[in-house]
Amino acid sequence: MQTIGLLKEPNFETRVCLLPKEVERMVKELKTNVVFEAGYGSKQLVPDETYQNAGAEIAQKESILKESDFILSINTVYKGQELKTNASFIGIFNLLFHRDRLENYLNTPASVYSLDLLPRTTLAQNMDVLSSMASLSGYKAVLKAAELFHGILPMFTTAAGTLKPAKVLVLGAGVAGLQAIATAKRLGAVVEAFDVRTSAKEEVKSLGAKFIEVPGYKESESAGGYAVEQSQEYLQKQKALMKTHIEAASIVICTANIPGKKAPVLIEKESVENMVPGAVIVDLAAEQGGNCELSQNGKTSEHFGVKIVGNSHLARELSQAASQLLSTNYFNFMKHLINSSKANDPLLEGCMVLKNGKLVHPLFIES
Amino acid sequence: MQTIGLLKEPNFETRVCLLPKEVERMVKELKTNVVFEAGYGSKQLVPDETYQNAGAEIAQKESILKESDFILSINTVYKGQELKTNASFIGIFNLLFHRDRLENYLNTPASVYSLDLLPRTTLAQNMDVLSSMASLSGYKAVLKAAELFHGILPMFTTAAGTLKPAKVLVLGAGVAGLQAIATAKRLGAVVEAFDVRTSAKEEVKSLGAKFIEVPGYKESESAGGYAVEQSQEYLQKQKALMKTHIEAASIVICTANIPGKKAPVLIEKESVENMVPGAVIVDLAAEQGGNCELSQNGKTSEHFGVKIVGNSHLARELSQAASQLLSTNYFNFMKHLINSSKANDPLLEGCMVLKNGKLVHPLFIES
Amino acid sequence: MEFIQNNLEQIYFIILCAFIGIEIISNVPAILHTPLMSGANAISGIILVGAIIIMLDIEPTDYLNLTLGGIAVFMGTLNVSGGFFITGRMLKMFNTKKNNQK
Amino acid sequence: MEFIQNNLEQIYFIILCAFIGIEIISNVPAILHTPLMSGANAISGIILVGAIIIMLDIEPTDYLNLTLGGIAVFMGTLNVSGGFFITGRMLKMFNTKKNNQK
Amino acid sequence: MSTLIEMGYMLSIFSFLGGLKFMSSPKKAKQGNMLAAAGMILVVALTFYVGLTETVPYINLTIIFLAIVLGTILGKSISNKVEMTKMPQLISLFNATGGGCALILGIIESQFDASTSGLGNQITLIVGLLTGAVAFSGSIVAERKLSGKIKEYKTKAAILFGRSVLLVIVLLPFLYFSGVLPIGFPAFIFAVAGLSLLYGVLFVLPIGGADMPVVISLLNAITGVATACAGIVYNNKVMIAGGIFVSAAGLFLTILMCRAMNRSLLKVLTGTFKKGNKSSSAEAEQVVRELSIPEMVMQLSFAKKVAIVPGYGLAVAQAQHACAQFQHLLEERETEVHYIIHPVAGRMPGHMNVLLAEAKVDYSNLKEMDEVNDEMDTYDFVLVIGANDVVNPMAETDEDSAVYGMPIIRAYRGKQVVVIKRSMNTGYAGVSNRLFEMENCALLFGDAKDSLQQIIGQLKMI
Amino acid sequence: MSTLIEMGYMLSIFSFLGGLKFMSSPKKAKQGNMLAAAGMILVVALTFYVGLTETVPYINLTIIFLAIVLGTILGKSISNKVEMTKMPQLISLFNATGGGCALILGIIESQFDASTSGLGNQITLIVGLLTGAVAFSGSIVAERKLSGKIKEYKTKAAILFGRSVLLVIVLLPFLYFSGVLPIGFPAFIFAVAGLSLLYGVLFVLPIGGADMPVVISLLNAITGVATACAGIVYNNKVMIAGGIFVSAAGLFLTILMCRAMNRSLLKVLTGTFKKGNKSSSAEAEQVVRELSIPEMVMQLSFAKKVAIVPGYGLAVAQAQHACAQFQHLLEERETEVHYIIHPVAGRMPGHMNVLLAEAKVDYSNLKEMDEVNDEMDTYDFVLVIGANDVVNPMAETDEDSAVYGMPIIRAYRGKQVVVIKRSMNTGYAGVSNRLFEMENCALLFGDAKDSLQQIIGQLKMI
Ligand SMILES: NC(=O)c1ccc[n+]([C@@H]2O[C@H](COP(=O)([O-])OP(=O)(O)OC[C@H]3O[C@@H](n4cnc5c(N)ncnc54)[C@H](OP(=O)(O)O)[C@@H]3O)[C@@H](O)[C@H]2O)c1
Ligand SMILES: NC(=O)c1ccc[n+]([C@@H]2O[C@H](COP(=O)([O-])OP(=O)(O)OC[C@H]3O[C@@H](n4cnc5c(N)ncnc54)[C@H](OP(=O)(O)O)[C@@H]3O)[C@@H](O)[C@H]2O)c1
Ligand SMILES: NC(=O)c1ccc[n+]([C@@H]2O[C@H](COP(=O)([O-])OP(=O)(O)OC[C@H]3O[C@@H](n4cnc5c(N)ncnc54)[C@H](O)[C@@H]3O)[C@@H](O)[C@H]2O)c1
Ligand SMILES: NC(=O)c1ccc[n+]([C@@H]2O[C@H](COP(=O)([O-])OP(=O)(O)OC[C@H]3O[C@@H](n4cnc5c(N)ncnc54)[C@H](O)[C@@H]3O)[C@@H](O)[C@H]2O)c1
Repeated sequence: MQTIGLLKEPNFETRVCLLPKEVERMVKELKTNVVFEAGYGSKQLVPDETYQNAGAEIAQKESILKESDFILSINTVYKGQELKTNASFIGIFNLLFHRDRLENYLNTPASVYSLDLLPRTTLAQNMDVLSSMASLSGYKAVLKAAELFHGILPMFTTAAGTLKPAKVLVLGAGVAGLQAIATAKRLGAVVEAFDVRTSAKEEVKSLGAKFIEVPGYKESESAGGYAVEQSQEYLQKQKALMKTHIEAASIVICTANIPGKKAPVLIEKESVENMVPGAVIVDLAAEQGGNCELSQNGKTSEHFGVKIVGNSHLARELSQAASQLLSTNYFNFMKHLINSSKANDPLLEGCMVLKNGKLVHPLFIES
Repeated sequence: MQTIGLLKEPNFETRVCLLPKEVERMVKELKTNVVFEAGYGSKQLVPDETYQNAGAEIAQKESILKESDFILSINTVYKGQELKTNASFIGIFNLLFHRDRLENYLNTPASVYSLDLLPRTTLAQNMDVLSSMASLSGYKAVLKAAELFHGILPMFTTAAGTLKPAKVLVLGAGVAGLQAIATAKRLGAVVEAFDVRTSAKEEVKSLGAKFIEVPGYKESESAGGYAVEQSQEYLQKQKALMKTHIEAASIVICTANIPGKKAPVLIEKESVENMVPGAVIVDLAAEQGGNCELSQNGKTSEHFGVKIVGNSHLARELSQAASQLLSTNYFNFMKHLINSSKANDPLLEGCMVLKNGKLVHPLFIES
Repeated sequence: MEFIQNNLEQIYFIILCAFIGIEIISNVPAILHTPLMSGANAISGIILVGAIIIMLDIEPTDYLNLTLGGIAVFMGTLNVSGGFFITGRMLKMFNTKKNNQK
Repeated sequence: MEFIQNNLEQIYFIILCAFIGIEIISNVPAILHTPLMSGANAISGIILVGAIIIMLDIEPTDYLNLTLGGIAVFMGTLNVSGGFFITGRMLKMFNTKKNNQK
Repeated sequence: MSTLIEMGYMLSIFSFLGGLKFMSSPKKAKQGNMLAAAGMILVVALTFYVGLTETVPYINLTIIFLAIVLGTILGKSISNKVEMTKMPQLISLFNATGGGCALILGIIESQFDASTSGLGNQITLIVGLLTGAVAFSGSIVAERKLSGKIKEYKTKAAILFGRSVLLVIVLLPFLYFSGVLPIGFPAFIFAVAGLSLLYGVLFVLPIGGADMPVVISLLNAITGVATACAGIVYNNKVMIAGGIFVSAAGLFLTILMCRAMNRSLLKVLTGTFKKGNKSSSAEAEQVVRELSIPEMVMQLSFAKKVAIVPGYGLAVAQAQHACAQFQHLLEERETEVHYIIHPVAGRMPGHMNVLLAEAKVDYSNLKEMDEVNDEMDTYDFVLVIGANDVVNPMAETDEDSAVYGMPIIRAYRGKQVVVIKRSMNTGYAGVSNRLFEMENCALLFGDAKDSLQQIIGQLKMI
Repeated sequence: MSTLIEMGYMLSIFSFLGGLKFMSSPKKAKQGNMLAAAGMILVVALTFYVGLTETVPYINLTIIFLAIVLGTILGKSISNKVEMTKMPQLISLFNATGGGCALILGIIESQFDASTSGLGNQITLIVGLLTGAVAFSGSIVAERKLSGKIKEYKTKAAILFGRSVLLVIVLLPFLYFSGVLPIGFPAFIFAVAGLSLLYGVLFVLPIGGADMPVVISLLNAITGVATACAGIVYNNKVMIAGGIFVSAAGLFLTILMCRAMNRSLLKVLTGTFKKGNKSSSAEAEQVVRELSIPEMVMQLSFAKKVAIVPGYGLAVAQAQHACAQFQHLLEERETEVHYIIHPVAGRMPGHMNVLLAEAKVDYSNLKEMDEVNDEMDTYDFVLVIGANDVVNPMAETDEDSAVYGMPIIRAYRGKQVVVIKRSMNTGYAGVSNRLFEMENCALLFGDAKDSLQQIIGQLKMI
């Protein structure tokens, strides 16, 4: 019988990666033991008893690390403690951008699966933590912007005059971007969106928003529909067009990303300075460097009266919803991991960074 | 030529009561002088020059008070300084609830118009600051709740399971309540609303929300459609029904008010304790005592995991939109005031509390 | 009885024509009511043929009847021509761009 | 020419009937296509009348033709009765509550 | 030879048929008119040709020819000059000429073969003459009424008198043919003609002016009967067919028109008006013009610029989607459509915005009241949907009104105004609305969503 | 006496007329059927009565009577027993009997007054016989095809052969009547009958099984011609009228049916199939069943429980409002409607939620995939709107498929499945969908919004 260990997340984390409902399924469906640190669900307002009722047992952090075959967390929580042989860490470690986090794991008996690297195949959809979190972030980004914006989003005709609808510009129409579009549309804003992928156009329109087209994109829909880097000339053209749209917008939601690469800079300092004071930029790509030149990861700053929120983890503010989705994602991944019989399962290979303390992932070995 | 004076608002205030656009209209259409304190529009990011370009002049606070015929502000800003004879203060002073604020004005040569007392006749609609602010508050209340809520409002079917739509309960379907309903509906929540006025039912339904009916209300649609106090028995019945609905809700927006009276208490402590942890209550009636027993005016508290926002001035957070509406309201009021020729204009009588330093408003004299 | 037997063909003809008359307009959209009325009115001017036929039979010296007949022909023609012209004018007004169906 | 002149009434009759036949179903909703086809099929069984008429004329000793005629009557009846019955059954299925128009 | 003529006749019968058929489809109506006209020309030409071959005196032919030419020219010029709004009058007038023609025909014919022809023929002749006379005088009265020259004259006495005349007309032939009446055939004919003319007047007089289109359609059908009778007398297939087509179609059309107005033919003829649940308030009854959906769509189809004024009723009916669909349909027909949003329309600030945003109405279609109020008269058609107080002109004119002083959308300045609401109930402010009584305004009663959906259905057909 | 019979005949002509008319209106169709049947009974009874009065030998009358009774009983029992889905076969079979009847009639008649009657009559006789024979054999083949007993047999040779036979049939009478052929009238008749029977077979053989309903309708019209010819021969007005009604209505119906299938009659008859822009990918062509909107609505109208599976196409077409309207219409007809939402339908999580919320679909109508996947077979009708990958059964069966392993909505388990999409293009995953080939699945090609609006239009009519 394999053991699954749940460790308390760092303080800044509001989510958990396994809720009692999925603990129960782990125990019942996957026939595993689940052990957890006391107070594991406290941020979610889930008392320990609920976890215990679901079939998990309380344990000390050290013993959890020592006895578990699988150690589940969202963030890196391992500091070099003793481990079981063949133990596996499963989390969303974002190691490509934080190579330093690898160090603690190198040369341990442990394997490390980082779910952000999961190939985005159809089969992996129900374990796809990036999609889950991105959608929540997209939703939250609009709410956050609406909260910070000192005007209102919908049009508003009253006896005291008419308030114009806010213009919302969404950069990058991936998972987060589409959700942002949908949410802003719901609130009655005038929404424009931009993306380099040509198929994005139809997707944007299917949500009733306007798509800004920049001619001359070179497509390459390999690697699961991700974007690829573009020519300098194209980027130039794009920027010029973008600039006018940015400066007309009251709210800009940035979600443009290129996996494993620095995020493209789409909003320059100058554009920000030309925006109307009081405008809001929410940059979900902040962790990857940000789509806005001025955005600071994890901080809300102000420049020329424009508020810039740099936050790639807005999903944390929806802790309950996020935990619910993560919990299902983790469960599905564990189910796949435990039941997988294939020798080289592409899903597992895609997200396994370390095998028994050795780097095995191509993206890490190459460079 | 009459002079209009604009005084800087206290620090907690984010709005202004006159924007440059209306300043210009004051000067051009009403042929008045406008003087203002330096930095008047700074919170709105409007520089002094803009005001000057609109035709206003900068002056010291003292001289403004001394020279103006009409002193416009949102909050009480007068501390007993010297005044022009027949000067008038115009503001939203909420004097019924803050009688103390009267003291500074008693026995001065000044008259005081408090716009919150404006009779809600058809003609007064474009000066109706309560309506303007209430609508913005209603909108903002939902955004605030959505921001604090750790789940999401719309239903959300994803590969990682389905998130249920949030249940939003709106108490009081007046101006603010209706706006809250509309906003929550837009965000995809399941919305229920309750009000004592029977005509509210149709209004609620016209926004696509569900109306909770409590039988046995005694109607009295005098005084411009305001609610009147109800029998004890009715309130009992209402509370029992409300309780079940409150406890099922994730978000409760409280807007129930009875003008000039303490707000009805609709959510008792017990109900709050039975709500799901993580739920949010936004109480817009907090200043009038609150619809929720536990709400504290001007504070966000937490009880049993339920966040309770007591804030009757959410419109302040939409400073730009709010200033725009207020500015028009004030302008329309001034236009009426200056042009009014009737001996006893019901509009002006309705909101004039002091005349040359003497109490004249029936509501204040009676009690 | 006998009358029916003799005029069977005529009766069939009339009934069938009436049936067609009804049938043909039973699905006319309400906005065409007025033009259709006008068109039908023009067709009813076919009485003109009767006037011509009778004119052919009148003695060239029977001035009274010649005059009457002339008036009848004139009136019939007015009905026919006016009816068709006005219907045409009415229908022309529907000529807004209406054929952009997808 | 002469043929036309002689059978003018007959020709009018046929043309008018054809016209009515077309006109009458020109607005049939598509879902009634099948039942209508079935109903029309039943009506075309009116050929049965012809079969009966011819049977009335056959010599009672002409067994061959009597048999043939009998078969014809039988077939015609089958067409008529089967057609009507099956149309009826088909139409009964539309009997879902459909009359709650406001 | 005569076979060729017979076939020509047949051809024109079918051209009438086809013409009528096409005329009942909006797309082909114009061709239909052409076709019917072509058939008419053919049959007239053929008849005239018969005259030419049959050695008829030239004077007759000349008269015929001149009358035809004159009639055509006059018909063309009249119908070119008349204003669009006067159409029904003109149709009525033309119908009168048809009826008059039948009347004269009857009179002439009665002199020719008074006694020679059989009883059947005589009866047919009388019916033709009678119907022609009724159509003639009735149509003229209808025309006068439509032009407002004669007012409604609806007394019990007139109605009773009319019915007695009808009775006499029906009895007269019985008396005559049974030999009771001691007069000659011509006298008898004149008596019938005179009485019929009288009856035509009495028949139309009591009917309300608004119902005249229905009456004209009916009179048209009556002319058809006259024509068919004449056809039987002359044993002329084209006339029979044409007459029967017109009378059957006309009668049915009359019924359809009544149905579209939600009234029964009988009620129209007896001049009874639907009372309905108007004005449940204690207010003095307002006189308003009620409109049927087809009439409204007909007017709408001529408009190039349309304003929609939405109000609380739109929200109550949840008709926003229907409204947007309606707008798109109009736009497809290249009509410009604006929504004019009143600041306090609905029951909360921004109420209309919420609704229209939900229906995805483009913000660029929305106009503010102040923006367009001075140019309201540029709108060919103003459709007020469930709004009341915000278009109440009393806010501008009546100092005592509860809404006095409120800025309003000047819908009343539109060339045509139609208000969709369910009843004569007042709006929020509880005051009656003078707009409804104005001359350019009509009411369409019904739930906003239902009404809009029906309008959409009709619009799609054009 | 005979006048009464004539009037009876007239009555039944009008009952046929009224019957057909009513049958084209959904509300009165049942009465229409009754009316026509009543007319039929009347005319048969009258004819029989004539026999009774005309001293016809009892044996003849007995045979007639027995044949009628037998036929009625058999007709009733067959039509009671047959399954609903076998209807078209049965109609075809009944039509065959009608044609057969005409054929026999022709043969008998040809012996009687072979030479006595004029040329006109003889030609009419031959046409009647010929059409009867074609209808007879053609209908039988059509029936066989529909039951799947005969496969499509569409070779150039068959078609050519068919056309030559037709040529011979047309030429034969010319040759015979010009006296070139050295055979007697009966022999000639038998030759025509034989060839016609052959032609009937060859005519229907090459036509696709899916087009059989159209062919049956056409054969039905042909029977009508046969009937009318017989009517002319016997100078019987009812037969003429009935035959002409049926042939005209049948022909027009055939055209309407083709139109509803978006094909021309000619293409149906020559067996050409619309190719369209299917399968632009390199995949092996899939064989799918295409459905017309009326057919779909017909099936839908029998369903008590309907599932709607929305997908990305619903969003692209922005068909959410139409979809909601469709749902409400079904619900008004007391049909239960569920939306089944796949977790990854659309292009972002919650995509379908956003759409359906916008259209105000009640949350209680939404079902999650897991909730209902095990009871998909309880749905009478599953309508897939613009979804593809999420209903692809290959995710369950085909290990090599790109979608393998993804949980899907088991739409394929529904009793009937219809997929609305524009083409045979694949969905996001780029894999072809086995569902489309399944027996219980049909495709409705077109934009989702357009299609839904048309469906709504049709649904409203029932
Ligand atoms: N916007 C705000 O902030 C606010 C707030 C409070 C009060 N008000 C007041 O509300 C009024 C708003 O004016 P308004 O013109 O929008 O509305 P209104 O004057 O209240 O009139 C609405 C009209 O809609 C009709 N109606 C109701 N339901 C309908 C349905 N289902 N279908 C068709 N018609 C329907 C009603 O007539 P029938 O019953 O005959 O159908 C009624 O006359 C103003 O007086 C304003 O002062 C506004
Ligand atoms: N939900 C998510 O979070 C998410 C994110 C990324 C990817 N995906 C993937 O997206 C797919 C979603 O599956 P799905 O079934 O919803 O969509 P789908 O498999 O992409 O199929 C959509 C179908 O809709 C049809 N369509 C497009 N426009 C249409 C229109 N206007 N009218 C009618 N039909 C139209 C298309 O066929 P025609 O072109 O022939 O009309 C297409 O086959 C899954 O493969 C999923 O993995 C989902
Ligand atoms: N196979 C699956 O089922 C599956 C699952 C999840 C996501 N996906 C697809 O993957 C794609 C991206 O997902 P994501 O949101 O996680 O990607 P992401 O977060 O990496 O990128 C977000 C968006 O930014 C865009 N972008 C990149 N460079 C840009 C630039 N210079 N300017 C503007 N936009 C730029 C990308 O095109 C992408 O749409 C989407 O198409 C999504 O549908 C597929
Ligand atoms: N005449 C006008 O044009 C005009 C202008 C503005 C407002 N109004 C009307 O005035 C009314 C109230 O406006 P408001 O929102 O400023 O009022 P408010 O803020 O005083 O009260 C808010 C709502 O609380 C409700 N309420 C009171 N006691 C309650 C209880 N015990 N339980 C539940 N609900 C209770 C009231 O009915 C009211 O709808 C509305 O109907 C509005 O339409 C009219």
